[in-house]
Order: sequence, then structure tokens, then C-alpha cells
Amino acid sequence: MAECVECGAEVSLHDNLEVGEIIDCTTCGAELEVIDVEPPELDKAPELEEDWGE
Amino acid sequence: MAECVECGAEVSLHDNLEVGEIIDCTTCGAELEVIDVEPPELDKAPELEEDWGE
Amino acid sequence: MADLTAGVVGASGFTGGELLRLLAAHPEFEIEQATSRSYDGKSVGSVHPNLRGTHPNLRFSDPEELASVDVLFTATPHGVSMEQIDRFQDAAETVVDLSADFRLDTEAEYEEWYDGHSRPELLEESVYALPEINREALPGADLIASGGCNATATILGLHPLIEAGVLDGSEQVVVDVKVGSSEGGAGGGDASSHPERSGVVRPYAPTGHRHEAEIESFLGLDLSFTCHAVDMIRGASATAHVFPNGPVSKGDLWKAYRGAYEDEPFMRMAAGGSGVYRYPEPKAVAGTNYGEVGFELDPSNKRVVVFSAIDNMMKGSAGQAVHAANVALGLNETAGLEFQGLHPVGSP
Amino acid sequence: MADLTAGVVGASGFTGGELLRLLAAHPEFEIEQATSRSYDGKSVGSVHPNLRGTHPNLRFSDPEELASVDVLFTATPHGVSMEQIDRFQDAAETVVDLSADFRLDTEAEYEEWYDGHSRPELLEESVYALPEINREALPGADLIASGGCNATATILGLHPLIEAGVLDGSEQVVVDVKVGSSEGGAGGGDASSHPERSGVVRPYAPTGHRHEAEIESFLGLDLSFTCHAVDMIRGASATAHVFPNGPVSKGDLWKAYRGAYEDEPFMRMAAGGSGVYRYPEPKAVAGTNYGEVGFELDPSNKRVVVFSAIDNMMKGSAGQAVHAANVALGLNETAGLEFQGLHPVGSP
Amino acid sequence: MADLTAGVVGASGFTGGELLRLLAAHPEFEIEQATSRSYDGKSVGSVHPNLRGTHPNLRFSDPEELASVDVLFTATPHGVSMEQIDRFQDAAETVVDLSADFRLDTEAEYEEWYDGHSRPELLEESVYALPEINREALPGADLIASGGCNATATILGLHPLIEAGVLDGSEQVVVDVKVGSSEGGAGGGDASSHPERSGVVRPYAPTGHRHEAEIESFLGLDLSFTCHAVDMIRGASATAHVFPNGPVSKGDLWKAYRGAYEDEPFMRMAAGGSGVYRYPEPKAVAGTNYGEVGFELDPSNKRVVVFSAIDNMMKGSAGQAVHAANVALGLNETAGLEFQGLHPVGSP
Amino acid sequence: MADLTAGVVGASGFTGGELLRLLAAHPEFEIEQATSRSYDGKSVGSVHPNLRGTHPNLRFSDPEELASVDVLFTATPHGVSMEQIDRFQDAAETVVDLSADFRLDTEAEYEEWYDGHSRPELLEESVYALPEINREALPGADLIASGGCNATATILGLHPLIEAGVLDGSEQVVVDVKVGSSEGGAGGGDASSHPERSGVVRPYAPTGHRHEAEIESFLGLDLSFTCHAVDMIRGASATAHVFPNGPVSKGDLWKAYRGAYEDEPFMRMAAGGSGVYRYPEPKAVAGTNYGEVGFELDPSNKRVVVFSAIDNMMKGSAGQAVHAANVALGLNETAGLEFQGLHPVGSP
Ligand SMILES: NC(=O)c1ccc[n+]([C@@H]2O[C@H](COP(=O)([O-])OP(=O)(O)OC[C@H]3O[C@@H](n4cnc5c(N)ncnc54)[C@H](OP(=O)(O)O)[C@@H]3O)[C@@H](O)[C@H]2O)c1
Ligand SMILES: NC(=O)c1ccc[n+]([C@@H]2O[C@H](COP(=O)([O-])OP(=O)(O)OC[C@H]3O[C@@H](n4cnc5c(N)ncnc54)[C@H](OP(=O)(O)O)[C@@H]3O)[C@@H](O)[C@H]2O)c1
Ligand SMILES: NC(=O)c1ccc[n+]([C@@H]2O[C@H](COP(=O)([O-])OP(=O)(O)OC[C@H]3O[C@@H](n4cnc5c(N)ncnc54)[C@H](OP(=O)(O)O)[C@@H]3O)[C@@H](O)[C@H]2O)c1
Ligand SMILES: NC(=O)c1ccc[n+]([C@@H]2O[C@H](COP(=O)([O-])OP(=O)(O)OC[C@H]3O[C@@H](n4cnc5c(N)ncnc54)[C@H](OP(=O)(O)O)[C@@H]3O)[C@@H](O)[C@H]2O)c1
Ligand SMILES: [Zn+2]
Ligand SMILES: [Zn+2]
Repeated sequence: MAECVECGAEVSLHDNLEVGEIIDCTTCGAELEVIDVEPPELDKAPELEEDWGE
Repeated sequence: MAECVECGAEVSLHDNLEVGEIIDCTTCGAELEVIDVEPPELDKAPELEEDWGE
Repeated sequence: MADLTAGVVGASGFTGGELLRLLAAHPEFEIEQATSRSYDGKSVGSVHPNLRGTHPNLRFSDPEELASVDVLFTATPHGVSMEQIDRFQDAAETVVDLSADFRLDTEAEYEEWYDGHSRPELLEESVYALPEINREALPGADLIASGGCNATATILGLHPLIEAGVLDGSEQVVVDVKVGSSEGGAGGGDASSHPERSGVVRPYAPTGHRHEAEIESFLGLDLSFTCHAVDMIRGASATAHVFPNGPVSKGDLWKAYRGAYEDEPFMRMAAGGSGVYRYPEPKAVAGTNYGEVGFELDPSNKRVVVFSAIDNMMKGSAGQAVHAANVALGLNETAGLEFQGLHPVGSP
Repeated sequence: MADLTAGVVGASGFTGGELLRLLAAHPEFEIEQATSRSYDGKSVGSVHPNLRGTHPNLRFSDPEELASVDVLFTATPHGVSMEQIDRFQDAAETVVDLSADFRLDTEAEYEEWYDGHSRPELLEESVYALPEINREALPGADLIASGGCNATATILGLHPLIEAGVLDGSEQVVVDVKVGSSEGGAGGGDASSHPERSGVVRPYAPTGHRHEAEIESFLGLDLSFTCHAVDMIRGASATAHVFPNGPVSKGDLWKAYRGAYEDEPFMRMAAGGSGVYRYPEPKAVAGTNYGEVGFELDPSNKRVVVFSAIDNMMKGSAGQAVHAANVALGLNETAGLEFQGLHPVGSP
Repeated sequence: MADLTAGVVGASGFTGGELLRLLAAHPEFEIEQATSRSYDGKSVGSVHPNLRGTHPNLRFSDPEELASVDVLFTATPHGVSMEQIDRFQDAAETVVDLSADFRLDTEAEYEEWYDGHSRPELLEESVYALPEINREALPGADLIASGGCNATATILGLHPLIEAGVLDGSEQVVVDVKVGSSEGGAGGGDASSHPERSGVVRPYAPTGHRHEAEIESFLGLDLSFTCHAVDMIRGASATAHVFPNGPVSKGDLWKAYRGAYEDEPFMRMAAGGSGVYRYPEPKAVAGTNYGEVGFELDPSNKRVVVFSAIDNMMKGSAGQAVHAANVALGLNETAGLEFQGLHPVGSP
Repeated sequence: MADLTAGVVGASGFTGGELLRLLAAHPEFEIEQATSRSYDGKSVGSVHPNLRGTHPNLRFSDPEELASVDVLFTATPHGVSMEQIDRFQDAAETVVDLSADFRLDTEAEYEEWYDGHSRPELLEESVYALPEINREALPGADLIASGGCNATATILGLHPLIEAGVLDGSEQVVVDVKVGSSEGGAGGGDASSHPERSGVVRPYAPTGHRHEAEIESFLGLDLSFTCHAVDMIRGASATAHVFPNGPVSKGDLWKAYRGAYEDEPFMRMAAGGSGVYRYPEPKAVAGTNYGEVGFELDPSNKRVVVFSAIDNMMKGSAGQAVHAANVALGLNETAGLEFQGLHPVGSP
């Protein structure tokens, strides 16, 4: 378990977590990067800027 | 001008035609491969088999 | 500039509104009158929002008081024109009727498919509108019967095969048509409300559709005809499955279709090729007077599948009517009908 | 509560998502694994928003590392299952494959309609899923081939006529199918972008559609098959035009259909009646595992028109697969498949 | 199995049909009566095709002869319930009314927003249904007023900000709502025919919408409310633009929403993330009793944009009504409301 | 007949295809070149099926080899024009660019809203296209920047209120825009596939939309801007909620709008009235270069709600570009832009 840096909800983690892995928060959907595993720590993953066209 | 092998309509050709070029017939839409340039000759281009899913 | 005056009876309806739009942009016509009983006195833009720009001052008037015009287009439900044809012909030298009232040739056919006919003596003199099939009969005609939308789609698809002798009229022909909701006209009932009509593939007129009469009469063959309502507003798409008696090649088919339509100003062919639009489809002709036809050969079943697509509001009614009037009156055939359609386009 | 474990390979796809939804609400299954190569590690709700509620903590995992489960559902593109069938069968006693890989009976058919088969020896042992046709072969089966969506719609419509002897297999049969955009799967190309795909009646696979093989093989008749894409997301609607050799009455037809489907938990009949919904249509069964069939008689053409409608994501794939698994494993046949569908409903 | 009997007045309507569907699958209810004046005697499946499977033998009956039931759901147009409330309460201990007749607190509000109220003395005893806001008032209530669909969407979006003190009621609040065509009920007029209603973004009730009353009364703030009809059948999506007086961080907002909804069985949050579905949208909850809420911060304008999405037929009416009845009667809160919705899905 | 030659860079795209359609029917232009890298050598009809009729022999060619023309329209993604502007200006005296590359006035704005600008010195000489706002700056301009679609809709709605002094720029302004799928161009990703994009009300660019820059720069006010994708293909509908500082009457509003637009050839007003179409809506202008604006007064909230609707492919891009070219070159302003639109019409 770790806390989502976006919304504060608990994020369940799987066993063989690796640094650099991207997981999403199931409460808010934020993409989170695993920055440490012992203890698990998450940070917001860099976002792709989206181009909406027009 | 050359004749479309699919539908028989005249296909207008541009000046610097090259062998291997693919053009489409504007009457029937067939994809035609330029197989000779002097005089211009066209043949049906090999078609991609389509997978419709399901 | 415009030399001819025109009137539209049933101008608040769907095909009536299209007629107003086409006539307004037509170089040779001036709209003299647009009738509606329910909207008498209202501006046409209050019903047809697209006409706010061009006709700010045109108002609906009472069909009981018909102005005298050169051409009268009548876009009323089946039965009205046959009852009122004398009044219509008094008002105009040329009457173009969009209903089914003068499409068939004989009283007997009206007995079989409709509820009979009150003016059968006019059936002989009336001329079917579709110029691709009937161009030479149109010049000078004074009672023109514009074709049914599903009939038009089907006839355009099959006619070349009969002309070219690929079909002789004895073959099995199955026609499966898909239509948009504007075919039902502005009235509509429960089944055409948005929640019930959206997203449908709904069999309607599964057998015994009245357009069968029209098609069989013009093509001289028997056919098994079925319609489905699908989720679009404009458009009729006919898929004919035919089984020629003898062997047929793609070349034979192209010859038949190119022979029939290569010089037609409003016909386009699509039968294969690459890209997204390989066969006829209604949205490629939506808003236009074009018809698209195409086909595919199914050698293992000795079948030819013929596709045709039109906009029922245009080639299937108002556009065909104006096209026919152009030919009948000796005007430029494509006058007022040049719009090319849109891409991309949804379900117009 | 749940006694059996299940896995889904291809769980990020359209039919894979449906399988997750059905299995999650199924009283007898526990989802053990949901694979995706592209979304490995992500929550299933990030792809299938409807699953955010039930599966907050289920994440996609790598298909290379298959968990051992009781039943493995494989929802991958054609060709994947035949290559990986040994791995799949190692992971589970019962494999239910949703692709075309194990549907046909013989290698020769795969040569004719596909690009051959890499494991032809398994074709004999695999069982076609459709319980209405094949229920007795399912109990204990360990390789189940869920049917094609268009094939399912067509087979459900025609099977009763063959069973009842109305058709003997020698007749002309034309099948005209209309399908929604989810048939193409989550991949999709140019032709399936919203601007290009909206509002279409687009011939696709006009002849030579691969489902023809499946249908002909199961029904024992030749058929002329054509598909059109129409504007809906879920749904396959098959209209079959058949010409029985002898005379047929409405009574004969009702007898055939009632005989076949009266006791089937997922079949409904609609053939006339009043109101808006008189014949089968996809939106009446959208989201459900129901199939609707109906017909109309066209005496003047000696034709019977047969309509059938299913949701391709359900009766046409994921629902059929779960239904077959229920039968194969001796569970309650309707378990997890009780949803009744919606009214009003657009094009789900 | 089922211990309680239920009746539905207005069962041929859109929300009435949903009630039948939900009650039929509900473990605790048995449907005793479904009324319709226009379809008296007909089977419910003739109007609601999805119910052909489950209710082959249930027929509409006359609302003048109400059966005695445990719970009576009344889904009639505004005005009917207030006139007939005595008959309804005679027939059932618990009445759940889906109309606006008992939603507001005071006669004065009915004078201002409607045409007054004929039974104002009942307004105090009636309880607003929405359990997320009003759960504690529901147990034992015998007159329950199910909320308006647009009001429900808006209240669910804004309530957490008020609870958490982000808004104090003095701020500018603009709410722009987009709704589907089922909101108009089965009646519908010209504007809701398929050709006119398809593809719209049509301002309707641009100002002075009656749901404003309901929202302002429950939230204790003034709001500027505007509705647009868009092309879907089910769904209401509310976008609220609010301008808090003090500084607000994303953390504050998450705290407010998680605080309000984390434990709610029917509420989901979506506010960013990746993939296609990043914010609430109606099709992600179509067919379900879920509500989705989310937000985005616009620091440069000191604005918070709040999104919320529901299915107006479910969380916005029939689902909310059943949910409230579950709470009122002490049943399992989610009983009969477990459906998770579909993916992919069009515009259900 | 046609005196001027034109080229289109990006002619295989959505706005490029519209340009070809408009130029082909334009009395003063001859199309000299239509570029596409991906479809080099193919007929334009293979991509834009509506052009099969008019341009049977026009083929795409390589943008690296630009023909010399009188006017070059460039319809490429953001960033391309600023990189290639020298080549474009070498090829043509007048360049009309449809991208955002030359819309803003200063380098600083490009730093804030985009990724900077590589040719900032050209920003001063470029002229914003929208003739209703900027007509007098256009004659003789040689670098014209056609406006953004959402910006155009918003500016057309709000500009009259600023001109008339109803707003002074200090007020709260909330703009909620609904857009069709063609705004995304022919590219499109996962989110724009038909199954995912159909039936949506999907918040996108909820805050910080780049068109905010354009609007604020032209109108001189701050605004809170949010976009939603809805289920249509063409169309942008902007609803602005504004709160004037002083009292405003309907008369004041009509005066402002009539003052601004009464003589404009492409502007229509709709604000109440009867019938189905009472306020601006995209489908009433679909396929045309018209803009519709209208409003409603909300006295209880001291709010004015302003509605405006355009076709993003026309008034929002290709139509505006041709309109601006007409003005810049001293041609008849409405040349080539006379199409009136359709009724009935779905979601074109
Ligand atoms: N829709 C199609 O795709 C299509 C295609 C081909 C042919 N048609 C045929 O074209 C005709 C019109 O179809 P539509 O779809 O335009 O129908 P519609 O939308 O229902 O319009 C019918 C019009 O006729 C008027 N009308 C009705 N009864 C009348 C009467 N007794 N006297 C004078 N006017 C009367 C109505 O206006 P008021 O009641 O206000 O006077 C209305 O303007 C029909 O015969 C139809 O079969 C339609
Ligand atoms: N759509 C229908 O209506 C329908 C109906 C009946 C039958 N079917 C059949 O069901 C199957 C799935 O169809 P669909 O529509 O769900 O397709 P889809 O949406 O494209 O999904 C395909 C799934 O397979 C996965 N996948 C692809 N290649 C793989 C590989 N080599 N190994 C493991 N996983 C792989 C994909 O995920 P990753 O790439 O992320 O791993 C994806 O999850 C197809 O065989 C189709 O013919 C579909
Ligand atoms: N649609 C929504 O999204 C929605 C959402 C929230 C709340 N509501 C409210 O729910 C109520 C029903 O809405 P709806 O959309 O379901 O409407 P609807 O589809 O028009 O249905 C109304 C039903 O009431 C019956 N009815 C009408 N007058 C009656 C009377 N005097 N006595 C007895 N029955 C009568 C009608 O059937 P017969 O005429 O055959 O008897 C019909 O079954 C309305 O008050 C509406 O405001 C609707
Ligand atoms: N869609 C709208 O509603 C709308 C409204 C207002 C403004 N705009 C603006 O108009 C422009 C075009 O939009 P669209 O929707 O038409 O986009 P689109 O459909 O994606 O078309 C883009 C076109 O540009 C070509 N292209 C791409 N990169 C190129 C390059 N480096 N050099 C030369 N050609 C290139 C593409 O063809 P090839 O790759 O084959 O060369 C394609 O023909 C964009 O800047 C957009 O922001 C669009
Ligand atoms: Zn989170
Ligand atoms: Zn050709």
C-alpha cells in the first residue's frame, strides 16, 4: 500500500514492484511512478502534453 | 492516357511517370501499378487482404 | 435574371423544404408561393432554419389559393395530388408531383398496390421523372411523377444490368434497402421519436413494400424487396443480390455500368479500390443530387451484388424533381443541383 | 462463494472487457488474471471505465506469465490461440477461445477460408460453443470455440427452418447482415474513426466473408452472404431471404421457431404484433445475452424473410462464451447472464 | 423469495419501464401491478421490448383500480401525484414519487417555480430521495420524492464543495448541463422526432429551468443554470464553473470529494489520469445507478470546474427511487442496482 | 473564367478537403495543386469521396515541390507553417494559413500558450482572418491567419456585447463549448474511434485551452473556458454566461447584435421565437459558412446567456479562409460560399 500523491487515496501495490514502473491510482486515475520500493513511494509520472487539434 | 485494367475507363497520367508507381483509377477506384512507361501500361496492383475482425 | 416562376405545395414538409432550398438557389426560378395549412402566414425560416438566410421574407400561404406559376411542385402525402390535380394544372402548365399518385402506368396497378386511383385517365400522360432512365420522355411533359426514393435507388442499381442483357427479367432478385428517418416525412409517429428511432436496424415493410410496384414496372422483373430503418436522417442504400443465368465477368459488369452512366452528370461509380470509401454509400452523396452505384462479383455463388446509394431528399425526391423539370423545360440539366456534398460528414 | 477461478487473455480488448464484466458478476467465478501486453500494470478501470466500480484493484498482467486457473478465456486476434494453445491448455483444464481458430471442423476449410491451420489435430476435439445448436456436446468439453458474431446471428435465424424441414439445403439463401463498430475490436483503423464511421451504410466484406464458412459448415447449406456497417456500436442483425421449395404457411414457420426456441432461456421471438418493436432488432437485446428471431412471409415471391438480432459483444462473443462455459461445467445455464437490457436505449 | 409487493403507476412511460426492469430483478420485490391508461390490457413487453424475456405475462392495468402493495412507485407527469396522493397512500404504506410534486419544501417555492401546489401540507413530511445527501432521513419515510435528473447531477457535483467549506454559498456558480432525449419522456413532440433531434446541440430551458429551484433549495446557493439537448438518449452531464472566494488546491478538492464519496456504493471519481475516460461522462455510467464526479482546477481564472455524469433513467430517476426505497425499508442498499454498465457502448 | 490560381498544402486533411471543395466551386479560382505526403499520386477522390464528381483528374502531389500560385492555403498541423513560411511565401503572393501559427500578436503569447515561435517577426504583419471583426485589415494582406474554430464561435458571440459596451472587459465570463469530432482532424487516436467517441459528452481541454489566448487577445477580456466533445462530426457551439455590471434589457441586447450583424452576409440571429429551432445550433448551419448567434436574459441571476453556432470546417476554418481571401483580393465576398445548408439534417 502507498498513498497517491494526487488524491491521497490508498493505492494497492503488487509484490514484485520495480523502481520506474508506472501504475495508476484507481481512485483518481493519476499515473504514478514508483520512485522507491522499500518502503514503496510514488510520485506523479510526467504527463504527455496533449494537442487537441483545431 | 492509359486504359484501366479493371473497368476499361481512360486513366489520365502525369508527365514524369515511373515504373512501379501506384495510381488509382478515378472511375472505379482500382489501384493500378505502372508496369511500363513507353507506352504507359498499367496492371492491377496487388491487394492487401483485409481482416474484418469479429 | 430568373425567367420562370415556381410554386411549392406542401412546402412545410421535408421534401417541400428541399424544393424551396433548391429553387431559391436555382438561376432560372423565382419562388412565387410556398403553401402550408398549418404554418399559413409564418416565415419559411421558422420551419426550415437553413432558409433564414435566403428567404427572410418568404411566408407560407394557403394551398386553397394557388398562385399562377410556370411550374408547380406538389409535395403532399399520397392521395392529395390525384384529388386536386385539376386545380394544380389550372395553376401551372407544368406540374411536378413528388407523391406516388402518378408514378404507375395503369389503374390496375393502383388497385393492387394502393387503394385505387381517382383519375386513371391521367396515368398515361404522366411521365416518370428519373432522367437517367427516362430522359427522352421528359421534354415538354406537363405532368411529371417524381420517383419513390427506394425505387430510385434500386432502379439506378439494376437498370444497367437489364440494358446490357446481364439480367433478362427471369432471375431471382433480392433487394435489401436501408433508409434514413427523413423518409417518413415531417409527421412521424411514436416509432420515429428520437429515443425509439436512434441506433436502430429495424425491419419495416419487410414484404409488400409499395415501391416494389414501381420498380417492377420500370425494370420488367420480379423482385423480393425488404426495407430496414437504420440510424441516419438522409439516405437510401439499396443492395441487390442477383443471380444471372449465364457467366458474368467483372469486365462485363463494368461495361454495363460505364455504358449506362459514364456520361451521366449525376452518376458516380465505386466498386472496390482503396481507402475508406470503396463502394457506394449514402453519406458520400448526402445533400447532393448524385447517385452512386457499384457492384461486387461473388463467383462461388454465381451472384452479383449491386450497391446503390442516394440522398432520399435529393436524388430520391426534390433533386430528382428539379432535375426532371430542368430537362422538361430545356434548361441546363444540372442547374441548381451542383452541390458536391461534404467530407467529413456524419449522418446528414 | 465463487468456486472456480478464471483468467482472460486479451482482457484489454472489447470482448475481453466484456468477459471481465461478466465474470466479475458471475456467482461461480473469481477472476484470477487479466492479461494485456500494452497495459501491463495498469488498472482494468483505466481501459474499461465501467469496471472502476467492481474491480478497483484488478490490474492487467503479462500474457507470458499465465496463472493456473480453472477456465481460461482467450480473446485474442485470429492466429494467436492456435499458436499458443499448448500454453493455454497447460494453464487451464478448460479453454474457451473467442477467436475463429477452432471453429471450423477441418484443416481444408482453414486452407480455403483462412491461411491454413497450425494445429489441425485439435479441430476434431474442439467444440463449437453455441448452446442452442450444440448444447449436448458441451458438458466436459475442454476446448470450446465461441462462434463468430455474424455467424451466430445467421445460424440462430436459419437453424429452425432446417431442423423443421422447411429448408433442405438446396435452396437459394441470401443473407444481408448489418453490424456495429465494436465488431472491429479496439484496434480500428482509418475507416473506424468517428468522423468516417458515423452515419454509414457501408458495404464491407461484400462477398467472401469468412463467417460464410462457419455458417455453411453448421447449417449444411450454401449461402450468399453480404455485410454492411451501420451506425451503432453493438449489434449484429441478420436478414435472411430464403425461397423454400414447397409451400409454407405462417403456421409452419411459427411451429418451426417455437419448436426450436420455446424452451431456450436466451431466445425471444418477434414476428409482427403491434407497437414500435415488431421484429427482432439489435437495440432490443443490446447489453444482453438474448437473441431475437422472427420472420415474415412474402407469398407473392414464395419467400420467407428471417430476421435475427444479437449483441455481438454478448450473444455474439463474450456472453456466448460464458453461456457455453456454464453448460460445459454443469453450472446454472443463465448464471451471470441475467441482464435484461434497457428501454429506451440508443445505440449501445 | 420476494417479501415485498410493488406497484408502478405510469408503467408505460420511460421511467416506469425502468422501474419494472429494476423491480423484476430485485431480490425483495414482486411486481403486483403496472398501470397504463393507453395500453390497458396489453403486455408490458409490447411497449418495453427488453421485458419480453422476464415478464411474458405481466399486463398493464387501469390506474383507477390500484392494487394494495407495500411500495407504490408513481412515475406520472407533474401534477398527477399531488392530485391523487390520497389514493396512492391508501394503496401503499410507502409511496415513492418520481415527479416534481413533492420535491420542494414549501408552498411558496411551488408558487414561484410551478403553478402552485394543491396539497402543501404534505411537503413537510415528504423526504427527498437522494441517499448520498439525505440517507439518514429515509428510513421509515412514507412519502419519498425522487429527485430531478439535472438537479441530481448538479447536486452530486457541488455538494462536497459546500460540505467541505470550499464554497460558502455566496459565490458565482454557473451550471451548464447536457442532456439526452429520454429526459422528455415517451411523449415527445415535433422537436423530439429523430430527424429534428439527431445531432443537436440545442439550448433548451436556457434560463429559468425548474430544477434550479430544487438545486438551490438543497445546496443553499444561487446558481445560473442552462441546459442543452445533445445527441444521446440516456444521460445527464453537469459542468459547474465555480469561483471559490479563497485559494483552493487540488489536495483540498480531493479531500472534499473523497470525504464525501469514498464510501458511497454508487459514486465514482475521475479527475485526470490517462486513457480515454479521464473525467466523468454519461456513457461510462449508462444503464447503471452510478454517478461519476470529477473536477479540474483553473488557477489562472481562480476557477474550479466540476463535472458530474449520471444516467437520467437510473441515478436520475428510477435507480434513485429504488435506492431510496432500499434505504427506507432497511433492505440491502445496492439490491437490484448492481449492473456495472457496458464498454464499449455508444449512446445508450 | 477563373482568373486566379490556388494551391492547398495539407489537402488530404479535413480542412484541406473542404478547401478543395470550396475552391472547385469558386468562380474565381482554379486549383493548381493539392499536396499530400501520404497520398502523393492518388486522386483526391480516393480520400474525399465527395470530390469524385468534380475533380476526377486532380491528384495529390508532394508538398516539397510547390507550384507557383496566386493564393496558397496551408492547412497543416501547428508548427509546420512557421517552419516553412518562406517556401510558402515564395510560392504565392498571398498565403492563408489555417493553423494557429500566425494568429496571436506577440512572441510572448506563443511562449505562454504554445512552445514559442520560430518566426516572431512575422506576427505583426499577419492579419487575423475573421471578416466580421477584422474586415478592414484584410484587403491587400499577404499573410492571413484563419481563426480557431472554438475561438471563432466564442468571438462571434461576445464581440457585439463589447462593441456595444454591455461588457467592459472586467466581468466574469464563462464559456462552455461543445464540439464535433472533425475538430481533431483526420489523424485521430484511440479516443476518436467510433466505439469510444460515439454518444459522448466528454470534457476535453477542461481548462487552459489554447483558444483562450486567441479569444482574450481579440476581445480584451479574461475568460473561463471549457470544452466538451459531443456526438456530432461538424459543429462548434459556444455558450457564454456573462454578468454585465449594469442592468441590461432585451432591447439593449438586440440593439447590440443587430448593430453588429444586420448587414453581415454570413451572420444570422436566433433568440427565441417559435418552432423547433429557437436558438443557434450547429446543425442549422452545418455545411455552410454561416454563423448563428442569439441570447437569453436571466434577470434573476443578472446574467446574459449568449449562444453561437458554426460549422468548424467552414466558418471555423476553410470557409473563413476563403471568405478572408475573397475580401483580401477584392472579390465578391460571398463567392463560393453560398450553400444554404440542409433541413432536415442529422449530425453532418
Ligand atoms: N420523404 C421522402 O424521402 C420522400 C421521397 C420521395 C417521395 N416522397 C413523397 O413526397 C411527398 C411529401 O413527402 P414529405 O416527406 O415531404 O412529407 P411531409 O414532410 O409530411 O410533408 C407533407 C406536406 O404536405 C402538406 N399537406 C398535407 N396534406 C395536405 C393537403 N391535403 N393539401 C395541401 N397540403 C397538404 C403538409 O403541410 P400542411 O399540413 O401544413 O399543409 C406538408 O407540408 C409524399 O407523397 C411522399 O411520399 C417523399
Ligand atoms: N468484436 C467482436 O464483436 C467479436 C465477436 C466474436 C468474436 N470475436 C473475436 O474475439 C477476438 C477478440 O476480438 P476483440 O474485438 O476483443 O479484439 P480487440 O479489441 O482488438 O482485443 C484483442 C486483445 O488481444 C490482445 N492481444 C493481441 N495480440 C496478442 C498476443 N499475441 N498475445 C496476447 N494477447 C494479444 C490485445 O491486448 P494487448 O495487445 O494489450 O496484449 C487485446 O486485449 C478476435 O479473435 C475476434 O475475431 C470478436
Ligand atoms: N425522463 C426522465 O429522465 C425523468 C427523470 C426524473 C424524473 N422524471 C419524472 O418522472 C415522471 C415520469 O416521467 P417519464 O419520462 O417516465 O414520462 P413518460 O414517459 O411520459 O410517462 C408518463 C407515464 O404516466 C402515465 N400517465 C400520464 N398521465 C397519467 C394520469 N393522469 N394518471 C395515471 N397515469 C398517467 C402514462 O401512461 P398512460 O397515459 O398510458 O396512463 C405514462 O406511463 C415525470 O414526472 C418526470 O418529470 C423523469
Ligand atoms: N479541424 C478543424 O476543425 C480545424 C479548425 C480550425 C483550424 N484547424 C487547423 O487547421 C490545420 C489542419 O487541420 P485539419 O483538421 O485539417 O488536420 P488534418 O486533417 O490532420 O490534416 C493535416 C494535413 O496536413 C498534412 N501535413 C501534416 N504534416 C505536414 C508537413 N510537415 N508538411 C506538409 N503537410 C503536412 C497532412 O497530409 P500528409 O501527412 O499526407 O502530407 C494532412 O493533409 C491545423 O493547424 C488545425 O489546427 C482545424
Ligand atoms: Zn489518486
Ligand atoms: Zn477503372
